[in-house]
Amino acid sequence: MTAPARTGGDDGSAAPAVRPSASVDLAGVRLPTPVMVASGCFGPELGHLTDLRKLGGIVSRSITLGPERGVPTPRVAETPSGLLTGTGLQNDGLQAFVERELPAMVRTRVPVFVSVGGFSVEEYMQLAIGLEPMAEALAAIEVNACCPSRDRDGRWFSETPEGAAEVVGAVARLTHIPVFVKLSAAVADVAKVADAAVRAGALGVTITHSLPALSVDVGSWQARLASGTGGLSGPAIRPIALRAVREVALALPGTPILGVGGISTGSDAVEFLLAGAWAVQVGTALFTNPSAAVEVAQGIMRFLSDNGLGSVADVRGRLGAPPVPPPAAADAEEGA
Amino acid sequence: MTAPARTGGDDGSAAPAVRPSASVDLAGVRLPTPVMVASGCFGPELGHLTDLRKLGGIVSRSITLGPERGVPTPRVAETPSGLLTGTGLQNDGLQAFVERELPAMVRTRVPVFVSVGGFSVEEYMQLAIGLEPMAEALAAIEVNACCPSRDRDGRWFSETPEGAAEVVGAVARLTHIPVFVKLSAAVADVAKVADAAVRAGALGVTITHSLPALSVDVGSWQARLASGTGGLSGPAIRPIALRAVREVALALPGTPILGVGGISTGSDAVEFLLAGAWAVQVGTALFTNPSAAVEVAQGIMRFLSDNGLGSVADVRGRLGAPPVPPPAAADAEEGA
Amino acid sequence: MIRARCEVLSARKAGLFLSVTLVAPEIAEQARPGQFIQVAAPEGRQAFLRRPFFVHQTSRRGGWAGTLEFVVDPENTSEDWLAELRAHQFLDVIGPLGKPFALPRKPVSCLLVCEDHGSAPLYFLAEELSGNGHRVDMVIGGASQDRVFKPIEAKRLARTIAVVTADGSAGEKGHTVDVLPAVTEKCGTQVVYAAGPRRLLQEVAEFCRSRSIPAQVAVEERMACGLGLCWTCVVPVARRDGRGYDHIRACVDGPALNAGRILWDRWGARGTETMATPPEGFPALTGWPG
Amino acid sequence: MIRARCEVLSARKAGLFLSVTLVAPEIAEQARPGQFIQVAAPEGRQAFLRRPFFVHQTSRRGGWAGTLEFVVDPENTSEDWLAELRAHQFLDVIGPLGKPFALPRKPVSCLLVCEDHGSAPLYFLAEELSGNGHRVDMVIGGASQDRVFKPIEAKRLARTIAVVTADGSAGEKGHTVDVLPAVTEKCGTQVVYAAGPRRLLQEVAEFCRSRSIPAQVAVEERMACGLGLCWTCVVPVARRDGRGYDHIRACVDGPALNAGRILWDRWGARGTETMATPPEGFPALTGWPG
Ligand SMILES: Cc1cc2nc3c(=O)[nH]c(=O)nc-3n(C[C@H](O)[C@H](O)[C@H](O)COP(=O)(O)OP(=O)(O)OC[C@H]3O[C@@H](n4cnc5c(N)ncnc54)[C@H](O)[C@@H]3O)c2cc1C
Ligand SMILES: Cc1cc2nc3c(=O)[nH]c(=O)nc-3n(C[C@H](O)[C@H](O)[C@H](O)COP(=O)(O)OP(=O)(O)OC[C@H]3O[C@@H](n4cnc5c(N)ncnc54)[C@H](O)[C@@H]3O)c2cc1C
Ligand SMILES: Cc1cc2nc3c(=O)[nH]c(=O)nc-3n(C[C@H](O)[C@H](O)[C@H](O)COP(=O)(O)O)c2cc1C
Ligand SMILES: Cc1cc2nc3c(=O)[nH]c(=O)nc-3n(C[C@H](O)[C@H](O)[C@H](O)COP(=O)(O)O)c2cc1C
Ligand code: FES
Ligand code: FES
Repeated sequence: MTAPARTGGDDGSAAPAVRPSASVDLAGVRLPTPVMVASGCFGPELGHLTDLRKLGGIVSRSITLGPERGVPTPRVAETPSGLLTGTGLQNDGLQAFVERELPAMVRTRVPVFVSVGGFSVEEYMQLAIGLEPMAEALAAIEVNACCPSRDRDGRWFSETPEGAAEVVGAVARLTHIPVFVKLSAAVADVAKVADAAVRAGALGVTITHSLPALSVDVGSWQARLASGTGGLSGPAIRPIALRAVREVALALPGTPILGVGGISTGSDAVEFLLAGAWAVQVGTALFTNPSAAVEVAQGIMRFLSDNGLGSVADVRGRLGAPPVPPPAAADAEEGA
Repeated sequence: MTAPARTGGDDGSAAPAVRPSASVDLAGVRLPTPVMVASGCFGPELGHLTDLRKLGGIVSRSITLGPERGVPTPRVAETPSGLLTGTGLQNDGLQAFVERELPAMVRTRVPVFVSVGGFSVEEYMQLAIGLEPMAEALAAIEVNACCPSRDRDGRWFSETPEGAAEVVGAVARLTHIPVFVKLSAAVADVAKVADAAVRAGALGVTITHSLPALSVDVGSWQARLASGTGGLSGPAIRPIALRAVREVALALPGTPILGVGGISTGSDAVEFLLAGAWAVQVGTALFTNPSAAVEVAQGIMRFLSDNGLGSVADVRGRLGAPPVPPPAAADAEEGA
Repeated sequence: MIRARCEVLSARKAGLFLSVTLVAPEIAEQARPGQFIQVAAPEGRQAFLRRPFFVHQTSRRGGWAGTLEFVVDPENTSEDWLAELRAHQFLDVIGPLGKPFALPRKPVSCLLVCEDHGSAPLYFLAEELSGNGHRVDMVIGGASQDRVFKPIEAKRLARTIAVVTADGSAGEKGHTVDVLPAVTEKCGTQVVYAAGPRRLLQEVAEFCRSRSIPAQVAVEERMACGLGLCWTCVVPVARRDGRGYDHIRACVDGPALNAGRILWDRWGARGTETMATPPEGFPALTGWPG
Repeated sequence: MIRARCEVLSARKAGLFLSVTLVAPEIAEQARPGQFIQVAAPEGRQAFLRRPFFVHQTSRRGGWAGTLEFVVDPENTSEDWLAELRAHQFLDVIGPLGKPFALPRKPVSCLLVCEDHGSAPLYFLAEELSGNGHRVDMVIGGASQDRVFKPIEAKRLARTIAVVTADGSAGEKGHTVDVLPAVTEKCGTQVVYAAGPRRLLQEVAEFCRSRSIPAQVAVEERMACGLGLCWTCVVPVARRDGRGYDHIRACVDGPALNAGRILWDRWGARGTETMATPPEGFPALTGWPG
């Protein structure tokens, strides 16, 4: 067990000489702050209520090759501390995205990850090829492996190591853009899936997608969502997401992990960093607090300076490591 | 799509002639009401605050072969709409259970399921043998397959179809007592695991155990539970549990399913019945409302009579089937 | 679109409804009829989403300057805190949101049809329309007298009003749409605006289509954000070229929509996957007077 | 053990604390010093567990008959509803719960040591002990004057009281245990009761062990149910035969425990798995006067 790294000079003083650095280096992909907007939760409308330039990055909603109209409504239901949604991947397809949605994202000047989704490996390949001309504008591709596979009876690629490896490999082989993979915590052994995805070419791992869930309206005997099953997000899933991040971090110490699931405060985010995330994404929280992502980043910075730490990397994965001891104690320890 | 069964005579009248029946037949195991107390959540103390004779059944906490002292505290943390616990299977072992705990349960005169847990297949076998003399007193054994397996690197038996089949088979081969298996929704394909358990001899399936989860205290950099990871229960996990029940119900239509996870009202329970549960269990809700199990049963009965149904079996799995039409409409339909 | 911490100036009963006045100068300044606000739930609630409410009234001048009023239907919510709103508490509010009703540019005879809390945006609209010199008539429905929102105020705002209740406890007994043929005839209605339950909107839309009267409706759909981010609040509308349809967002592209563009039978229909797509050549009214 | 819907008769500030009086005749009738109640959270909160509070006082006679008082430390909770309790609201309460302090049967000199909300059960105990003819002295600690609960009332209940604050804003400046040698000497203390933070309880236990004074402490551990169902609230105590230890439930087997039985270093210690088990032959005080 190593003591947490300290800044502020060799004398072991806990007070940092400089403001902690907000930027994060994800094995080459630099984020200005450790807090991105999660896939499916960004729209340029957010710019009316928060300063988009203060975001650590933006993940687009998942883009498919052709347009998807999505499922009928109701597309949303509330569950205890959770949000159940099923939109059916509504989007206008790759071409429309590149022409009409991407420019506004790029204009924010923060790193843009394009999330891609498909129903077959072939589609992921086409998406990789189609995005290649945009390489300059993109920080990364986030392969949304939580999509129903036509060849797997509609089961998600991300459910098995093989499925995840297949779609990640398909994209990674065809692009020069760094590839992240978006996985689901709703598997028995998420570290195994993550490991397979990394071996197939993923630079980093985003966990977790919303979790498969169901809510029923006992008045009508119907599922509350038109899609039947939906994805559960929000504070309810935070402890599940956190545990998944921890599992992956322990198994893949060198792999950048983007933690996501129910984060709405700086303290929530620090839980993920301590568990091993390199940075975090905020989704559902933006729906009630449009400046959540910016506030989460501020909260992380406050945590760093309160603890005399120089950067997010000094917290990463240090669950169980004691906080920086006060200077006197530290000196005593060093003397021993 | 068949219309929901109706009672009250051949004339299609929706008003039931008789009070709906509360009892449930789980392929031979009869429960007086469809609401049991979940494993780990019963104590005779409950009898001070609710009428134990009105319970549909009691599942004991998971009993191990020898005594387990469990983990240190903190053993509990609150998360948004969830309860995170890690007790480390504390119990005094099979012999002490039979001598000191079981008698009070049996005295309630409601069906008693003994939950058994172990760290190796051998231990499950010993437990089955040890319980055989009590066969008269027990309605069923609930094999808690969500236990860390020594031979599987500490991973739960319930994580794979093979693991679940192994422990269920070990018990089922050695006992005449009906065997249920307690599974976790925290797998990619719970229906597959359930199917394997049923093939190995389980009469029915209980879903879900609490879900593996983590919560971190950012003040101390420690996990909130001494056990590190814990089990998440309570309302937060209800939509996840419900979806798991639905998956198993669709895959195994003839298998009794006990739905559990975040149920605290009659309406919550009806969601599970509609999704395919044959009966339900209530755990965490008892901690705040000790009469929750009895009230949930009353709520189910009210639902049945409001809908003119004769028994729980008339709701089971009928998600999406329209409610009983009003008499006039029913007549018109029958005329067509 | 502004986010503000707003004091509740008053919360008064109006029939079964609760009429809430906020101190919200910037939002009030911008709000147009048909727009809504998103009200945050108190901290720590299991149901954590904001709740959308139509702007009912704004005061930009006089003693109430800088205030904004919205109307809560306590029977339509299971959240206690909404029904228990009280003066002097503070609410976290975002608004104004969404597309307001389009106003006719030349003077026309407008009929406003509402039920329940649908009155909220339409009274605001009535004020605006009369102020602009349009003739305004109103049809106000509800299950019973106490679910008819402030009929006295309606009388002040409109040339004529017709009240319809399901149980006959106020005005005529029957369905709201039943009176439309007579009222539109009598008032020489040229455009219709409607707000209220989806059933009412659809009935109004069908009536207007049959009479070729342009209509706008304020749609409601379950919203996770109300801001345009989540794409949960979609309504199926015919493409302007008449070929196929799109899912557009009630919170950004609506609430006020041209009634003729909405594919009512497809909206929220289960099992629509099996319906023929796209439904070509639906009969839309594309014109809007003025 | 009763569950009741209880009206809050009053909720008054006492220093930083909130003193809450409930109308709870049946619970008040049964409650003994050291027992606690479980107060339900309002519906729909994300943090849905009940909160445990020691019974501070009960009135079985007179104008306040049938009431029960408990004390909330608002600095110890992140739940607003606790700090905002008000007269006339209703609370869902279960109680009395747990094992009360054992009382000496023959007259002895008792010292009661508390900090923070630990005063709540000990004032109740003081009343009971004095009523039974025991000598009662008290040591009351806290971070500062406003965290010393009702010292005036303590004066009424005890022969002598010593107040100790960390910042010296009331009574002596220092640690609560610092005064124990002098006080026990002066008062001829024969038994000690303590309630408050775990650190205090451990320090008192160690002091008493060193002086061979029997001590009981009211332990607190995080509780999911408070009813004996969940086994989350355990405390490691030495077996009575001195061989090994057990995890017993603070909510059923406590809160009042023989201080000598508790394995303080093991209680809540992380990584205890690697400690030698069981720790044989620990020095326990098994006797209890009377
Ligand atoms: C644009 C818009 C404007 C609205 N304006 C008003 C208004 O001025 N006054 C008013 O009383 N209500 C208005 N509503 C509806 C109001 O927001 C909901 O009734 C309120 O959110 C109740 O929420 P709940 O979760 O407590 O209801 P629940 O207890 O969850 O449900 C109660 C009922 O409300 C409906 N409902 C719940 N949430 C929504 C939602 N997000 N969208 C649509 N229907 C919902 C449900 O279908 C159900 O019938 C408006 C809704 C929208 C979309
Ligand atoms: C038997 C017993 C009697 C108690 N009597 C009183 C009393 O008379 N007056 C009073 O003010 N408080 C009392 N407490 C503590 C009180 O119940 C908690 O402070 C209160 O529940 C705060 O809960 P919270 O979740 O809002 O706190 P949080 O905001 O979650 O935590 C705030 C602090 O409270 C502590 N805490 C939270 N929950 C518990 C718990 N269940 N058990 C122990 N510590 C906890 C945490 O360690 C933390 O330091 C008692 C606790 C127990 C176990
Ligand atoms: C409305 C909505 C839409 C989403 N769309 C996508 C998507 O298109 N692709 C994706 O990978 N994740 C999508 N997600 C999942 C989120 O990116 C995120 O993983 C999940 O919601 C958990 O984080 P949260 O609790 O912060 O929202 C969506 C979530 C929501 C709520
Ligand atoms: C304190 C506690 C102890 C539990 N102990 C056991 C156990 O011993 N064996 C078991 O199979 N499940 C155990 N469970 C899981 C519950 O039986 C149940 O599956 C889970 O809590 C979900 O249901 P709920 O949300 O109604 O509590 C325990 C749950 C809790 C909260
Ligand atoms: S409610 Fe989120 S986009 Fe409309
Ligand atoms: S708190 Fe549940 S057993 Fe003590």
